[in-house]
Order: sequence, then C-alpha cells, then structure tokens
Amino acid sequence: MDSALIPQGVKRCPFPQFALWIGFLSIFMLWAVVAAGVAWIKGLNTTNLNDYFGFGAWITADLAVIALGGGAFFTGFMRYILGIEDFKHILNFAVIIGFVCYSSALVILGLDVGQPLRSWFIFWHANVHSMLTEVAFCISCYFTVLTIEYIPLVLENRQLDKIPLVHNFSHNLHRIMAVFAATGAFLSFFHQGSLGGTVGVLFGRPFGFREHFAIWPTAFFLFIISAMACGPCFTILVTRITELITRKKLVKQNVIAKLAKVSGWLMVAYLALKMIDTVYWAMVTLPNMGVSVMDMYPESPFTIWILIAELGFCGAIPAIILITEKGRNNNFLLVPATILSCFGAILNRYVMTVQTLALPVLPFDKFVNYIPNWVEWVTSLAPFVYLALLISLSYRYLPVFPQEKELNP
Amino acid sequence: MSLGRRGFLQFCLGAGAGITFSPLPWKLMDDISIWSQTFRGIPIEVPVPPVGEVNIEKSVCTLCPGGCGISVRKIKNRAVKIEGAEGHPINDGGICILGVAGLYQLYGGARVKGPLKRAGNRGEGKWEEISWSAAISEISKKLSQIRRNGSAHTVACISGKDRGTVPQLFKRLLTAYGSPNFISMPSSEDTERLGLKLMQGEDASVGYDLENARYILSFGSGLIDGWGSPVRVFRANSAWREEAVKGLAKVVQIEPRLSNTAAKADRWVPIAPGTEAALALGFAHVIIKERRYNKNFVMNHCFGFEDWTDNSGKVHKGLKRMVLKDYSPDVVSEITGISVSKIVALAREFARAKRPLAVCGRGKGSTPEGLQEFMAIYALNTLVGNINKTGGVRALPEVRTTAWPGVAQDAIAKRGMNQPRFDRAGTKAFPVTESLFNQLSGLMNTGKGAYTLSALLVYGANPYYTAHDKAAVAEALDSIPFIVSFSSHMDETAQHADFILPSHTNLERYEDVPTPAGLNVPIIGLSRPVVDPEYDTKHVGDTVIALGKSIDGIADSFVWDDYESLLKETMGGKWDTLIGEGYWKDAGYSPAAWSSGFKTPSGKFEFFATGLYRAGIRSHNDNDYLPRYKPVVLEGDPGSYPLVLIPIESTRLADGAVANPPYLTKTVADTVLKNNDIFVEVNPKTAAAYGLSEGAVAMLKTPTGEVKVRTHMYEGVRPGVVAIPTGLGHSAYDDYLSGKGVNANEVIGTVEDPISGLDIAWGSRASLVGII
Amino acid sequence: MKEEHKEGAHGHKEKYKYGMVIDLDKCTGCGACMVACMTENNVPFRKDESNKLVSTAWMRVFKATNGKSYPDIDVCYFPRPCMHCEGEHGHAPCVSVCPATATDYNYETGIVSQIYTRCFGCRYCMAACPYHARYFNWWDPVWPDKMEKALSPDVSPRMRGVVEKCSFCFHRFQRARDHAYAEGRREIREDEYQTACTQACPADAIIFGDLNNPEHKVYKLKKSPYAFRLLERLGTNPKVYYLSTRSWVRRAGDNYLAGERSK
Amino acid sequence: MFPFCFEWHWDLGHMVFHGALWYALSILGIGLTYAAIKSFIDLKKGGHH
Amino acid sequence: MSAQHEKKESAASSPIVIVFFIIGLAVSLFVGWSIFPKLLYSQKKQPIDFSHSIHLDAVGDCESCHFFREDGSFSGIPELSNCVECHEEAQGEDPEEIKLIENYIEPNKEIPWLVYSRQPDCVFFSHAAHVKMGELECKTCHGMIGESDHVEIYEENRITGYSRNIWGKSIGGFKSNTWDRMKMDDCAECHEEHGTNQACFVCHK
Repeated sequence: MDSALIPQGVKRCPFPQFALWIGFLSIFMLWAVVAAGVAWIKGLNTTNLNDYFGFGAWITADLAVIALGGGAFFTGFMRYILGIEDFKHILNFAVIIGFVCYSSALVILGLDVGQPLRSWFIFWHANVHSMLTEVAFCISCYFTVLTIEYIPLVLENRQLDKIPLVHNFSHNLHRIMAVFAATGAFLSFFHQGSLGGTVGVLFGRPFGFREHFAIWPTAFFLFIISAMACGPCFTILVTRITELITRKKLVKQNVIAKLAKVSGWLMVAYLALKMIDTVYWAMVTLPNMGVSVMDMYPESPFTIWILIAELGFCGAIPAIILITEKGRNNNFLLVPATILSCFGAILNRYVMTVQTLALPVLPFDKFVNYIPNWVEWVTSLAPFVYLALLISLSYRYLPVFPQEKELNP
Repeated sequence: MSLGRRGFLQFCLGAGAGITFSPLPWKLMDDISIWSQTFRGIPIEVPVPPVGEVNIEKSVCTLCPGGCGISVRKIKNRAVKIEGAEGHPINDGGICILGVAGLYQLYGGARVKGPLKRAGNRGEGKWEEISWSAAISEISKKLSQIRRNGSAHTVACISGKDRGTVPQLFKRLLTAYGSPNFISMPSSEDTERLGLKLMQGEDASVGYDLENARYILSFGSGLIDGWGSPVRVFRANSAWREEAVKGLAKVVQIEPRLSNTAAKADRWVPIAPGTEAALALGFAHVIIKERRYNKNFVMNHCFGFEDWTDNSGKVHKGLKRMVLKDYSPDVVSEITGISVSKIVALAREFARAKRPLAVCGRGKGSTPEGLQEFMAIYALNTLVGNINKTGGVRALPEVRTTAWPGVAQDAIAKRGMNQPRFDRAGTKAFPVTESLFNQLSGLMNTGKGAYTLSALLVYGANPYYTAHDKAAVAEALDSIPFIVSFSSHMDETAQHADFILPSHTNLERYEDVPTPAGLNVPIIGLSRPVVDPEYDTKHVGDTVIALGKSIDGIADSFVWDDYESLLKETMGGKWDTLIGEGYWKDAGYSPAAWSSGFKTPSGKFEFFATGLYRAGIRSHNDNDYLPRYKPVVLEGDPGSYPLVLIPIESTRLADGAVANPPYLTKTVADTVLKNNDIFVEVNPKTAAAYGLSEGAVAMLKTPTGEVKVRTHMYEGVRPGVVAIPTGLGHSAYDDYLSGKGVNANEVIGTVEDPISGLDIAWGSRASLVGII
Repeated sequence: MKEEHKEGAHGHKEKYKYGMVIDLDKCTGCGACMVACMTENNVPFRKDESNKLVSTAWMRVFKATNGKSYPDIDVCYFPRPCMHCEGEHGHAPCVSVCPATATDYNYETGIVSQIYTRCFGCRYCMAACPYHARYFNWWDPVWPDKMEKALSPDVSPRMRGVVEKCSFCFHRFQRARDHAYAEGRREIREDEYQTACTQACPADAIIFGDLNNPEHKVYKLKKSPYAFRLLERLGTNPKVYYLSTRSWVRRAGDNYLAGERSK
Repeated sequence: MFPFCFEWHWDLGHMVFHGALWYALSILGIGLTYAAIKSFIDLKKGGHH
Repeated sequence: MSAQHEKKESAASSPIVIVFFIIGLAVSLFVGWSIFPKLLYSQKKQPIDFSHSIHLDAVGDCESCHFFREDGSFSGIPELSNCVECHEEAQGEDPEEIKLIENYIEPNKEIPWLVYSRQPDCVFFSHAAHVKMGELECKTCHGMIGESDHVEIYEENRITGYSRNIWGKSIGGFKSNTWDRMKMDDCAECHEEHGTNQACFVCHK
C-alpha cells in the first residue's frame, strides 16, 4: 500500500500491522494532547504543582529528556568535530531521538508556564543573567539545528528525493552539516550546563546550590558531562529496543561498543567529579549555610538512599559494565547498563529540581511532599510515546540506518 | 512549471516582502502582546478598578463591641480600605483582623437585599420579596393583634447587647408594647457588672487599667486572643513587652492551653480547666497568711474580710477565715494541678509587684464566668489595694446622655409589664440578674415556662449559631410561631425567621457605641454612614420607630421622625464632638478616691455580698455570699467521657453574631481547618492513649452531641484536654463560610450558675473515638 | 539629616533603603497584617483556602515552636513579608533568575518589584526564594457579589498564571511622593510612607522606614542586640529584621549545625 | 533582545550573551540561506547528484 | 528534465513574472498601510464636541479644569460638577452646549468621555512628578489639544481597547513630536535623557 514510500532494498512489516501500531500509539498521544489542553485552557490549577513546588514533574521531564537527547549533539560532535567516522552509522538515529527530545522539551516548557502566550518575553525581554534565559535561547536554537539535521533525512525519502530541488537542498545541507553540528555542539554544551546552572545558582536553596567556577556553578559542568554520558546510552538503548521490535540487526556491534565505551568512561569521569563535588558541598558549602548533609536527606522519599541509588546503582554499576569490553559486548549486560544509566540521569534531574524545592529552608517550615497528578504524568511521559511514533514513521519511510541493508541482506 | 504557478509564487514573494515592510505584522504583534496582558473580552479578563478622588471617612467599627475608631478610604463612592483611625483613644491607628476585613460585611456575600417574607417552610430558604411598607404593616398588624388578645407580654426581643440607643429602642418598643421580655445575649460582662454591683454597689462595668498595670495575672482571659477591646489590649500588651525586657513588667497567663496570650506571657501556668477560682483563692490564702495584703485598704475600706456580726447578733464568716481554712496551697494544688511552690511564688510575686492586676473573663469573654469566681479573682485586686488606682480596676459608669421622654404606657402595656419575665431573670429564682437567654431553651422545651412566647424579634444576635447547646436552642426558638429578624445578612437566625427586615451594615448607618468592656475611661463612639446603602435596607432604628408608630396604641412613645434625629437629641451637647472627632471621651474622668467610700450598704467594698441577702437569696452557709470556688459540675460521667473539652477562641475566627469574612478564613491555619474538616487539639500523650495520630478522623462525643473532627497534636494542650476552635461550622451565609468545620456550640452544653442563673459552661466532658 | 544619595558599592544611586523591623515579642499572631495586606493589595480569596500551598498571602504569619514538650513548649509567630533581599549589590535570589526581567531590584528604594504584565509564570523566582514569599496565581481572580467595588485602583489586580509578592506597598510610596511633589518637596517623611501591615498592626510590632536614615526608627532598631534576619547565612541580605529577646526564637531564624553557637 | 529595546544595556553581560546568541543565529541563518540558494543554482545548472 | 521544462524556466525569469512580484508587493503594501489601520481601529465620536480653545480663552489655563488635588493626585478629565459651575444655564445657543445641558446636566449624568491618553492598568503615571517636579508642559505629552476647536474622533483599537493616540496616529509608529506617541519606549526615552530612575516600579503597578 505504501511500498512506494519505503526505502529500496529493505523489508518492512505489512501496512495494516503498521497502521494498527501507529493507531495504538496515537491513542496515547491523544490523551497527552487532552491533558495539555486541560492545562492550557483551565490553567495550572489542574496540576498538583503549588507554591512550594513551583517546579515539578514537568521540569524534571524537561531536564531528563534534554539529558537523554544529549546523544544527538554528542554523537554529532564526535562524528563531525572529532571526525570519528564510525558514528555516522548511528548519527541519523541519534538525531531523530534528539529531535523528539528537544521538541518535547519545548512543548513541556510551554505547558509549564502560567502565561504561555507571553512565553516569548523570555527572548524579547531577556534577562541575560538568568540561567533560564540561556536555556530557552539555546534549546530553541539547538532545536533549530536538530531540525536542520533532521530535514535532509526526511528529504531522503524515496519519493521526495526524486524532486531535483529537494534532492539538491538535502545534498547541500549535508555538505555543510559540520558547520551546523559545530554550532549545535556549542549550543548544547551551554544549555546542558545551563540546565545544571538553573539549580546550581539558587543560593537560597542549600540542596541545589553549588560553588562557582568562573560564572558557573559546578552543577553546570556536571550536567554537561552527565548528558554526554547518558545521551549515548539512551541512543544505544533505543537502538536495541528498535532492533528487538523489528527483529533486525540495524547497527554493527563495533559502533555500539565504541559508543558504549565513550559513554562508560564519561560516566567514570562524571562520577569522580560528582563525588568531589558532593563531598565539597557536604563538607564546605552546607556547613557554611548552617546545615549538615544529613539535613538534606530528611524524609522519604528523599533519604540518603536516593543518593546511593543515583551514584551507586545507576552510576557506578553501569559505568563498570560499559568500560569493560565483555560488559559492553554482552547484550544482557549492556542493555541493563544503559537502562540504569538513563534512569540515573532521570533520577539526578528529579533530585536536583524536586528535592531542591522539597527541603524546607526556613527552620520553622514544614516538609511537604509533592506527587504529580495525571495531567503532569501523561504529558511528562508523552515524549516516549512520541519517540516511538516518530521512530516508527522514520524507520519505515526514511533511510535511517545506513548499515541495515548490509546487515540484513 | 506553469506560468501561473510561477506567477503565483512571485506574487506570494512580493506580498511577503510588502507585508514585511508594512506595519501590519509588527503592529499586530504589539497589539496581541498587549492583549495577552489584559485578555480583554474573554472570561479571564481581570477587572480594572476605576480611579477617582480619594476621600477618607472616619467612623467607629461595630463588628465587635471593641469600639475602635476606623478611617475608611474611599475612591469616589466606593469604600476600598478600612484602616485604624490615628489618634483614637482606643486603638490609635491599629486595627484588628476583623475590622480590617469589614468591607466584606458591606460588599460581600449573604447580604439580605431587601425585606423578605417567608414563603416556604421555616428554614427552607424560600422567600418572597416584599416592600418595606407592606412588611412593616404586616408585622405591626400581627403584633397589634397579639396585643389586642392580651398577650403583649408573650412577645420577646433578643438583642446582641443591651447598651446603646438601638438596643434601648427595642427595649422601649417592648415597654410601650407591654412585654418585659427584652433579652440580651450573655457575655462575661454580665457577671462582672453583677459582681461589681454586689461588691462595689455600682451599676457599672469593670474598667481594667491595663495600660498602666505592670504585673498581669490573667485567669484564662485571652488578652491578645480577642478579649475586651482587642486592639487596645494588643497595645497594652506591647507596652508590657517593652517593660518586661527591662524587668519592669510581667504577664502570667493561667490557662489549660498555650494560647497566643499564654505564648506571649512571661509565664504560662497550665491549670486544670475551670479551677481558676480555686487558684485565685489559693493566692489569696498566701497573701493573707503572709500578711502581704494592703492593710490600709482591707482594714479601712472593706467589709467582710474579718468575721462580722449582723444586727441579730449572728457571727458571719469573713473572707479571711474562709480562705485560710479552705484554700491552703495544698488543697488548691490538688484542685488546679499546679504545684504548691508555684502557687506560693506567684502569690508573693503578685502581692509584691508594683501595680498588679488580676484579670478575668475566659477567652474573648463571650461566656460569663460564675459570679463567685469573678468575686474571687476581683478580690485579689482588692487585697492588693489596686482598686481605683493607676494600673488597677475601677467601676466605669455609663456615659450620661439626654434621657428620652418617658414611655407612655397604656393599660395593656402596664398589664404586660407586670407579668414576670419569661427567662425568670429578676424573679425569685434569679433575683439579681437582668437577662437570662440561656434559660429560654430549658423552659420552652420542657413546657415549664410561665407562659408561651408568641413572637420574637431578633437584632444583633444570632442565637441559632452562638448559643451553647445549639440543638436545644434551635428547638426552642423554632417553637415560637412568629420571628422577625433585623439582620443585614442571611445568618442562621434569619434563615429561621418569618420576616427579615434587613438593616444597614455598620458602614451604612449612624449608631452610638457605648464604652467597650474592660476599658479604663468612659467613652462614646459614633459609627456613621461611610457609603450609601448598597441594597434596599433600612436603619434598624428607623424600622423600630416605624413599627412603634404603626402598632396600635404605642405610637405616642415614638415621637421621633427618624433614628438620626433621635440620636442627635440623645447625644445632645456631645453630638458636635462626636461628628468632629468620631468619639466623645470623658476627659475629666478619674476613679473615686478610697476615702469617698463605696455605694454599698456598708459604704465599703464588700467581700461578703450582702446585696445577695437583700435581694432575697437565703442561705445558711456564709460561703454562698463570699468569693469561692465551687466546681462547675459538667454533665456526663467521667467513665464514658474521660476528657475535658474546651473552646479555642482566636482572633482569626469571628465566633459571634458577626460571621467570619473569607479573608479571615484564609488566614486560618491548616491545622485548624483543612478542606471542610475541623481539627481539635490534643496533647500527643492524650492522642497516643486514644490511638490517634496527626490528622486522624475521630468522633468527638459529649453529653450534648457528637461531631466528626480530625485531631491535631499540640504539645501546648494539657493532657486530658481536647480543644476545639470556635467560629466554624456555619450552616448559613455563603459558600466562603458555610459548611466549613463544625460549630463548637453543638457539643458544649449549658451549665447554670446557682446564683445568677447565667450559663457559665466553659467546656464539656468529652470522649474522642478514632474512626478507622 | 539623612545622607543624600548614598553611592552604593556598585555605583548605583541609593536614595532610600526601605526595610522593616518586626518585634516578635510584641507580635501576637493575630493575623491583622495579613488581612490588611490582602485588602490593600487586591489579593483575591477563594471558597476553600485551606490548602496553604496554593493560598496567596503576601504577608504570611508562620508559627514556630521551640520543639519542647508540654509544659515547656513555647510558640512564636513569624510574620513574613517579602524580604526585599539585596543580596550582593541587588543580586537578590529571585531578581537574578527571572528570565524576562519581570522582577527588579530598585536601587533608589531598595524595593524588589514584580511587574505582573511582564511575568509569564515560569516560577523560577519561586524556586529561588527560600522564604516562600512569592505566590503564583493558580486561578483567575474572582470576587463575589459586589466585592469588586472594594478593589483599590492603586494596585493592579493580577491575572491567572503570574507570580506576585509583597511590594512593601510601593503604591503608598508613589502616593507619598506625589504628595511631596505637589508640595514642592523631594524628601518623603517617615510617617508619609508606611506599609499597610505596619499601619494596621494592632500591637505596633511592625516598624517600617528607611534603614539608611538615622532619624528613622528602623535605623536604631536594626542595631539592637536582639535583632536578626531570616536565613542570613545564605547571603540573601534581607531588609526585614526581627527582634526577639528569646534566644530560641533568634536561633529559629536561621539554620545552625548541632552544637554550633547562634547569635 | 535588540539594541533598540528598552531593557538593552551596553554591558558585558549583554554583549557576551547576545554576541553568542546572534553568532549562533547568524550561522544557522547564513547556512540555511546558502544551502537554499546553492540548491537553486545547482538546479539551474542542471546539476544532479 | 525535459527540454520543454528548460524553456519554461527561462520564460519564468522573464519580466512578465516580475510583474506578479510587483503586484504582490503593491497589494500587500496597500493592505498593510491603508486598509489594515481602518480595520484595526473603530471610530467613536465623543459625546459632546468640546472646544478646548473656547474654554482655554475663558478660563485662562489648563489647570483650572485639569487640576491637582491636595493629596497630589491629578483630577484628569473634569467631572460634570465642573461643567455645571458655568453651564447650569445655557450661555448661548450652541447645539453642543444644549446637548450638554439636556443630556447630562439636567439628568445629572456624568459625561462618558473617551480618554485619548488612557493607559493600561499596569501603568502608574504621576502627573505631579512630571508637571510639578519635572516642570513639563502639558503639550509635551498631550500636544496642541488645548488649542483645538473640536474634539477629534476617538479611534479605539479593536484588539487592545486602547486609543490610537497611544501607538500614535502614524500607523508606522513614526514620530516627529514628543506628543505623537505614548508608548513605554517614549517614556523610557525621556527618562533616559533626563537620567531619571529606570526601575520598573517607577512606572508600573
């Protein structure tokens, strides 16, 4: 039925089966659209956010998807700037994931503000000292970059590619892609950092506040490294899931292993720096503010276990698997490791936003907890469905995996 | 590509370029941006308050009897803010939480917008709008008919207070009509006036010179929880705090719960509920035993301190003998739960202190205390000789105003006035008391009343809500066939009325405000119209005059054209000052010197209240005439009701006839009210004993009733005590108040003072059972 | 006389530095300041305000206890307006983070402003403020019956979706300044500019004035040995001082490590 | 955002931030324009890759 | 690509096609500059055609009618009571004056003037600061209105609800006189020039 659109030389499932799958995903997306509509029309009173938790699930989701989407910029950085050619076999896929992540982030940011119609004030009346300004600018710019990176892939669709102008345009974009990738990498480094900076600069919040290097709090750098580490993991994870669903090998193991290795060592680096940062924070920063580190982990769910889970279970364990040759080449270890690593990133983003707000700073204030409601849950999880949707469409109609034909003769 | 398509493309390009260089996109962007800041024309558009000339109007707040001066900020004809009037002798610029929210009483919900006549069943909420003239003629026709039938005395009036021209006008209406049944709502002022009459022989209210006192012994008075004239006490408290830092002042709060007053006091004495009189007498014991009392005053100006012999030669017990015998610190410690050493220490401190002052009236003073309890606490002031002294107590007479012409009583009126009061006040049962609202429900529900009431007028009171044992009161009042409410708001009582003749709110009318309870100087305030009436309401004084003029046979007593001229006439020479300053203060007032004596039969201050004997109260036990502690026997057996329930009165919840405005409800903590659930405070130890955790749902049961509550654990409550906030649980008014929490009066019954007959219930026995 | 136009360290003209001193020994927790503030500043109310996490009160009175058991327990109330933090050179926690410049530190008065039509509701400032002094408008403001008549034209009612906070009744400053200008004066007297809560406080526990002006009451009071500020150790440099003679209350004003000495 | 805007200040913060921003935006803009124009030219030339 | 195609391509670049571009440009410029403002603004007549010049001659200065109150606030547009002071009885036969007396003074109804200079609610503007302290002349912001014989048509922006005078009569937003526009930028410009405080709260509430 849609065979004319499917890239040549690859096999795809029958259209009805595909339609059913897309329909299934669309129902979830529709639900998310309804939730978003509710929040936009009725206002944020439809969420469980409150004056103590001005930030909640949405900001966590934002920070998380941007960290997970870090695979795009970092793979692009390694492919175009460092010239590691192997990564071109997975770059398309990383770009799609990045595109989904960043577009989701923008939509969620749009949901999270009280006056969405005025959200452009962040650009027009920008306060250059605000980390959020930097985040907004960089995310939207980088989203443009991702769109530019994604467009040639779309244009490579069999039917579109037949149009000469389209073909030329995609070719020309490809030729200068390194420039875009470089700009994208520049932007990405900044906004990944700025996201960490958003919390790190809050000197009224001992949990989030970090000491500064130059104009940036240490969280700035930690966020960059953690995004560089977990982004590729997410790319690997999604690749493996796609391979599982399509029952095809799509990317050669050496590419995956290389990516895993880079990710693993970055995780090691991240963990080392994070440890130093945490120790400094616990030993110097906090006591200066009159609080002890255990004050920062007062009540369930914010006990010290959340730190152990983040750095130990979701940090050290996957790092060890990824840096060992046997680990990264064994799917039964690699996949759990990537899952743990991604979960670690999400947990880190959650802790840095929600726990920062959850801890009462005034000594006579009460501890209050926050649990997102359905509007927040549905819209926060929608990016994953959206990702499945876009991957399904792209995989079916676009030449996403350069090695697919070779691996599936 | 065809020429058409190309051309179209070119056209679009051109159009795009042209539009870019035209103002259209830029201007639209700007306008939409402005629109996104106002949302003009869609439901989320925010109001833009109109500007205009600012006018400040001075008046006096009448939302509570405190009598604070207010200045109302107006923009053209809209009142936009109420502030305390600078320089006013009571509040000097300060204002309380209720007063500052007063605009809600004017503009807010539940106003009765015009005269209403009941259309459906009682309390059903179905009303028929009716004109003022029709309403007044229907009511006067009905009242004329009752009068003609010879049952004039069966018409009663319940008024929020009994002083001031408006209550007096109601009283006059009844007097001319022929009914003795003018009933005012009770407060601790009733007991205090009674006590003062007996001990000092004066028809006056107790004036506490808080401003100058330097050692304040408060027997459960919520000094900064709304007692007396709240702002005035706050200011005095601030002065004490400044002095206390220098070691020159001290406040001791005797109360079972750490209220705000207790928290601010220098010392909190957590006493067993209801045993304040015992403690006062314990202090007296120490003071007398150690001869620390003011010998000059006690020996020369007091009667009944030592034993005395009457004309028949019988020796009567004096205060000294009784106190020394019955109230040793050991005994008192047993009763009150306060250690002997503390009792002795506090008594010595009090006696030694410069300008000591003992204050009584529990909480805000909305419930009377026992007569002998008042005497016990007041006696402490006498013992240390601070009567009529700076920083002491004094009897504050009513400000004199022009007397009204006498009531022209016809035969019917005379006959009616000769009937006994329905509430038995002033009768043989309770000879010294003036008005006993609390007797109504018992007499009516058991049919033991001397007669049945056939009509009721209610003004400035909301007995369906504020009375103890709410259910019994509702049952009693419901049995009265004809009720007229004069309320400005659709309160619980108005809901049960047959007619509502809505009066102006305090910001729409003139009214005189007599000296507030506890004040140290005589003063009259003038409340005046700040804005034009919002609705088709009428000044209650005008309504009463109109009724008086149209009821058959009593018009001669209502010669005034309207209330304003009546008020002017009554205030006489003070009117100009009142209009100019907003208040009239008796500048020349100073309390009488000891040497000028007291107005009692003995000419002295009487510890032994001979007035009771003269009023016809006969007892063989001399203790019945002396200050003493007689345990209030609460209903219910301690086995089934092991806990003691006390009310929590706070400034943030108006619990009287004026309902709580939403601004106040907004400030109420979530440990008092959460959604629609009320929280009772219990000590964690008590909570543990009954298996209750923070926020647990429980049934609070008392002999009077049971209500569903949540528990809040608070270390500031005495173990074994449950404390319930008052002011919630309205069933009337609007959605901002109605249905929130429960009314404490549903679970607090009445307890009759044996002498005065007043309801002196300060709490109830209770049990708390968790609901799983 | 006051020192004219102090030059701050950062080179901005500092004409006034308005601040507050709240005497916690006098404060009774009555709540009049909260309501005075709400009625002055057109703060709306809803039918159920018992969820304090979404209930707007620019001036909020916190309750603190000394943590002891019966009968040694003690209670103190902390009225908490916006602290109008100066941070370092006007670097208040909230001002620096606002992405759209909707909140601003005014060097002339020391007041942190909030412009509602500029704010787009990202709530970053709320995350930054450790005092919870900032409130979000979760709902459209609705006034019942004729309550709209009681709205003051001096303060703009806020729309849903923006953050609001205490402004030290800045409109009263504007009013006072207009009055002074009309009389040809440039200086504003202490009694001419007082916040609504200060004016209302029945206990006279709130004192307001220019912290730089030796003739103002606050100037002297802030130097009291009993004076402290909330969370001073964070470096927020707030302009609201508290007074208490009770040492546990002063300690409750900031975080201290176990065994650490407080002021 | 623009130098003619009311909030604009000629200080280091604005210059660094907006410098970086406009730099990135220019690269994206120029890159895209270049690719578009080049494609048209290629098309005219009949170039086919 | 076919040869036919090639031919058309060359035809496409011929001047005929440029005409389409020019037409598009012209049409859109016309729409943007001429039709758009007509659509955007609705025209409203003032209740009475008031002559400032006659009144100025009679009373001498602006402040007689647009006066300052004692508290320093500015009265703005006079209320009916000001008009009554002179127009209790008709002074002439001007139909506008008769309108005033019949429609407003007799029924004692305020005149619903449309205010050209009305700013949004978020704006705080102090006349005292500008006129008393800053010694600005009325015309600096309000222009030559005091010399006009007739009140101009009030043009209300259909989107924002504000007068056209705020954005300026020139739809392009150009201005040559200080009184041509009343936007925030114009306030800021003057404040900048005079080194006045630029903090948000100075002009906002």
